[in-house]
Amino acid sequence: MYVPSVTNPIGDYVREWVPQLVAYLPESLQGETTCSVIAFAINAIICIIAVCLVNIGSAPILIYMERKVCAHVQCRLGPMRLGWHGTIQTIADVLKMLFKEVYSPQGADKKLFYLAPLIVLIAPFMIAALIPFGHNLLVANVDMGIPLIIAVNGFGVLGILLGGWSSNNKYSLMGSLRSGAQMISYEISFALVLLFVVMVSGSTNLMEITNGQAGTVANWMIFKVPVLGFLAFIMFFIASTAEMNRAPFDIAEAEQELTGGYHTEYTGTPFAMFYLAEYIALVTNSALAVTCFLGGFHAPCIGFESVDQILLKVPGVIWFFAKVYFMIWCYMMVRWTFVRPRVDQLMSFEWKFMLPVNMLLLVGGAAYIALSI
Amino acid sequence: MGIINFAPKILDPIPGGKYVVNAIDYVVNWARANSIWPLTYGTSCCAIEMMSSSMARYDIARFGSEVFRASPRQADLFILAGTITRRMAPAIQMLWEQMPGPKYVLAMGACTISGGPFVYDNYSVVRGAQNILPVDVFVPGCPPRPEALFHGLLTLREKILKETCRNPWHEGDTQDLSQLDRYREAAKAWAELEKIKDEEMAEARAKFKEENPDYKSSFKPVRVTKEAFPEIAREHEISLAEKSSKGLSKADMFKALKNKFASVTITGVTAETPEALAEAETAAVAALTADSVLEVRLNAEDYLAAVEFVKNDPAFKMDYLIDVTAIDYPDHFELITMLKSLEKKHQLFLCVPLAKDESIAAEKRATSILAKVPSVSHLYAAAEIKEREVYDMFGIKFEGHQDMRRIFLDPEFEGFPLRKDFTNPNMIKRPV
Amino acid sequence: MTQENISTKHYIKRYLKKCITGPWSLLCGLSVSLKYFFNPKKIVTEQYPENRKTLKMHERYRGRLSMVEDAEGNNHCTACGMCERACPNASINVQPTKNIAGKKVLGRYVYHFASCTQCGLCVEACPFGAIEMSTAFEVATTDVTSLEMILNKKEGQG
Amino acid sequence: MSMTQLPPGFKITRETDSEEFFINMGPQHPSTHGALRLALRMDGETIVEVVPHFGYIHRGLEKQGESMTYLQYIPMTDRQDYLTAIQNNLGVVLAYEKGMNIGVPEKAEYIRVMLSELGRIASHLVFFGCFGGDLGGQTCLLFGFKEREMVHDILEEVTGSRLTTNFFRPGGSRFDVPENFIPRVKAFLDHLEGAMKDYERFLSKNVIALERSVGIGILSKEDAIAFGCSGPVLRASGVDFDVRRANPYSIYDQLDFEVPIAHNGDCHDRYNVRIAEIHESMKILRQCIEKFPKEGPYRSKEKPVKLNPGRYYSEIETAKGLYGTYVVAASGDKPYRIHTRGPSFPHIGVLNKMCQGGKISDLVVVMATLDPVIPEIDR
Repeated sequence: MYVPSVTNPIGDYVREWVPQLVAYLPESLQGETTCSVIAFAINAIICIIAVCLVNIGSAPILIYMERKVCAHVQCRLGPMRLGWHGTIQTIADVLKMLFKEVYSPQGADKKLFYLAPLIVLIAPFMIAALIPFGHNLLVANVDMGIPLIIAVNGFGVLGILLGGWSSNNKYSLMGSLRSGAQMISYEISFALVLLFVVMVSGSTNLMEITNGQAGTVANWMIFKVPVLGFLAFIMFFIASTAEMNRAPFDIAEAEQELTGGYHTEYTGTPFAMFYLAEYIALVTNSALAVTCFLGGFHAPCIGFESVDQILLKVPGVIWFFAKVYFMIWCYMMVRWTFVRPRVDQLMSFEWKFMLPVNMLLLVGGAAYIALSI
Repeated sequence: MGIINFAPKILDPIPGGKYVVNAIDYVVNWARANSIWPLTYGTSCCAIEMMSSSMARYDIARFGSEVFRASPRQADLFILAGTITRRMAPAIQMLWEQMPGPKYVLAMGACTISGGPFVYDNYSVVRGAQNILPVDVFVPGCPPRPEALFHGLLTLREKILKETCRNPWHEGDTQDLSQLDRYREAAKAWAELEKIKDEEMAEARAKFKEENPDYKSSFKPVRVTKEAFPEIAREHEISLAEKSSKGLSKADMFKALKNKFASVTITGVTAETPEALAEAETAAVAALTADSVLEVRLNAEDYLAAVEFVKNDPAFKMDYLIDVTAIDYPDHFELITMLKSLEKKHQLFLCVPLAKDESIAAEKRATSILAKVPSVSHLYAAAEIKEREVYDMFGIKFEGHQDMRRIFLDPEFEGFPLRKDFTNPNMIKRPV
Repeated sequence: MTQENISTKHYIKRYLKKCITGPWSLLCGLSVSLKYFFNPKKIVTEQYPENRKTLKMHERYRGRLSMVEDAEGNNHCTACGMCERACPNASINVQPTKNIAGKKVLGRYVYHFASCTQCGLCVEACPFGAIEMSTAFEVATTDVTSLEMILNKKEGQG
Repeated sequence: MSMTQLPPGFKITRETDSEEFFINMGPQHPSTHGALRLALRMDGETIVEVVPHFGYIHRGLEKQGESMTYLQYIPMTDRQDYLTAIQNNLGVVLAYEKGMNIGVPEKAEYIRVMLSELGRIASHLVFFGCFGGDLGGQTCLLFGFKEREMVHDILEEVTGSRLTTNFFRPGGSRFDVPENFIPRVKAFLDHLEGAMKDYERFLSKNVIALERSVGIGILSKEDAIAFGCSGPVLRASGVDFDVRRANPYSIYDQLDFEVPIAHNGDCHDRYNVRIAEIHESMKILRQCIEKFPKEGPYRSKEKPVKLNPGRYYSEIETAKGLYGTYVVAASGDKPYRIHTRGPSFPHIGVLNKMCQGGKISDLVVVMATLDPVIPEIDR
């Protein structure tokens, strides 16, 4: 019987220990299959916990970070009074939201109304499972990594559409329709940029893509392909911002126009889930950007032996998260600087600018490969 | 309100459960008290101070309250910033009902506490938010400083920290203060006290008078010396107006209008004979100072033609309508149409006396339309909303107006507020 | 909005121009926000409950109304009622009484803080300088009845 | 919904009715700038017709004014256009002075002009903030308010209140300016100069802001005049009309300033005109600082609180536009009728014309550039 296995040191460790534990079981149950099933189950639980920890754990940190970054851009201080410099402010927010009254508006489709925030959460969680956080820290080493990400990413829009439609509110509906149109359009650019990465690195496996960028900074995708790499990175940045519904592309929420878009009618915990999903998507998209363009967990070696020696001593996972948080900071700076385009302008930007440029990128990438061989 | 409120029921029978309940209380209250998300709501001046408090200088984010939610479903605190009018009150109640509990209301500014500047002689303002919502914290001021608002937030925080699972948050009660007249209440209370005091003191006073028959108070109130200021004539303003006046002079304007429309006169000028009248009018126009505006009076029949004339006449070219308003006199209305020429910089006010319709019965007069006048909204687009305002406030109907509806008040509102005979059960007369 | 009628050449020219000026303008904006982000000196926030000690209102600041009193608590009010008449919305009740000599003096000076607009017309009107606008601003309360204040501690002199 | 029976106010009748729906914007909505309700008739994202519903903050000020003394009405004007309350004070005081027939000493005139211009700067900074904020850039909102706080600091020191100033009196002002007024204004101007440079770099050339505002909400010259628009809205449509220039009051005739004009009448022009006006106000303030008389009375001798019977009209240019006060004085110390012509009212009247055929996002931008203050409309 085939049982999928999780390949990382912790997985091996579990596999080693499971036969010893199984020995205590009655004879009739012992055997190869039992061992591998139990080992898989334990590994799976560990993986789920790890993904949840990374995702849900990072959300309060990100919310705090966002509030501080925006405050400092705007010449103010941000949360200050709860904990040192307001560090535990977001914990209070989350707790409060959990204890709020939950109800659905009159005329809402209740099942879908409560299902929507759950659906929104699925996509970022699934992507997180595919990201290699370190040399051995990877939940699922899938060969078809990039296509899977492209496929899963579409899930988010379903949740938003359902949430907006089931709320029985015109503002919500408009918000969700805008968001649907926007995400489906930008999916194309998103996929094309990732295709460029796949083309240049020659693999759809995220681990292999990362390993292809080993070495110095010059080997990172963003610098590996002169100019085109950087351009692709910018394209990815724009497309992923739109995918995440983040400002300046937050026309789905557009507080000034639609008071809150698709989540106008959500209270308490369901609203917290939308909020959470937004920030988890931020982590996963940044992680994807880091994996595809910024060398993943590789240290930013610069070619000098002495410096590189020190840099390499730091574990890869720390480099990875350092890069992820740098990316997140970039997303935040953009969010608090730019104003929001109109819905039709956003569409024409995608179809008239992003798409042609991405096509050219692919052509350029092909030319680069042809020349370099 | 949520599972937390069942905690005492389940945990209390268990030994030591009380401590768990207390711990839960502590955590929940800590979270609620420190994460207060206000609703984006504001109607007038206080809203600007509320905005200021969330801006860089004062930064409400320090309290974790910068998350102003535009949707009531995600808000915890309703900062009532600005006057609440009778027309707005249902909307406010609805907003409050849409907020999920536990929710709190902070009344910011004098208007929401008591009606503020609009307590007396007012027909449209709700006297205090307590009439429609249960209010938790009051922040007096007009408008309160951002710091005062923060003090209100801290006061609210104290209040939240006192909640427990056993005595959880519940919707408070509203109070009917709509007819509360603080001044008269206080005066009445004092008058009663005074009566008692008079009786008690009568003896002592008589005794005192006997003992000190020629008592003179040693107390001399010291008047504050006020700075002396020179008397200044209005020269500068008048010379300024003279210098800047271009276009037609007042006399020319009057002459041209008089030639065209026979009914044109100047307000207050009367004479026996037409010749004397003309002379008196010319004198009155000449007597107008440069900083005043020529206001000619003409009959309602000539009104539309006159407006058309001054708009199209190349010498006048009154292309800009400043305003349309009216005045209510005991026996007639006066409709004032203020016109201006942007090019020639001269102004002209047309004053049309409108006789009140006498055929309407006395008891119905206050609530019915008493006069009619042709509309000028086809000449000046601006007149459309201005005439609606006059209709709403005075009950003067404009014939030929496309959309003659009330503009500021509900369609069901009875009476026309700016008439002198207007009465409303919600009005309290000014006591002083 | 109106449909534009422009030639293809012009359209492409404008498109390319936008491709260059657009990102540049965005970078300009970003440079401003980066400048503010990395410059903590630009922060202007005043931390209210922490800065209570140093927070001083301006001399003319109109907080709530208060009585000018000397060390013994005597006021200068003669119960003339000028402030009452000057008040735009009758927020002041000057309630006179008779003292033992039968002379009219101030009994109670009731101030309805709930409706006061802090315009300062009463202070302007007072001929004896008996009242002033204090600089108190921490006035929030959960009890609305506490907003009806009696300002004078003692009866007026006479 | 059946289109045969349209809700009140809608005028356009159409035969096809399948795609249209109605949306209520307000009375509590983040971008209606207060308690204004806009009933929108939409065709998808496109606006077919806008009907504004006023009166949600109608407080009966004019009725109340009839039972107040002239002096008591001055604080009431603070509550109309609360963004530049100080200018409203000036408007009503100018009308009173006509009726009382008193003049104003020179120093008082300078105080008036300087405080009014500070008020104008504060109001336009709020506009800058709200414009950016309504476009989705929250940071602009905070930038605008940051400098505005400084203006209000100065105003508070001079008048005693941040918003509701109640400062001008017939014949002068309530107080003299404090000693450090001039240095403070000077310091503020120096600071604002640098800050405005940053802010303009932040938003003025931003390609997204340009896309959102250029060619949006066009108001033609003819419409602007016909609908009675004034102030920056009128000037952005190419009409050179500014009360300070056309019909000067106070000492505006002695000051050298330009009236910024734009010709397209779109949202970006209105933005540009207002930003240019901030610079002009700074220019005026600098001139005033130079010419400011150190000595002299700040008000003229107090006159009886009555107006001579008659009708008096004064108009000034506030930050929003033409602010007229019409006082009908009878005997006694209370006006028989007092009427205010606020600049925002006609601006909302023209909203429908500007938004038809635009998107709902355009409506938000148009509202931001009209910069209305709702309590001034409803009074």
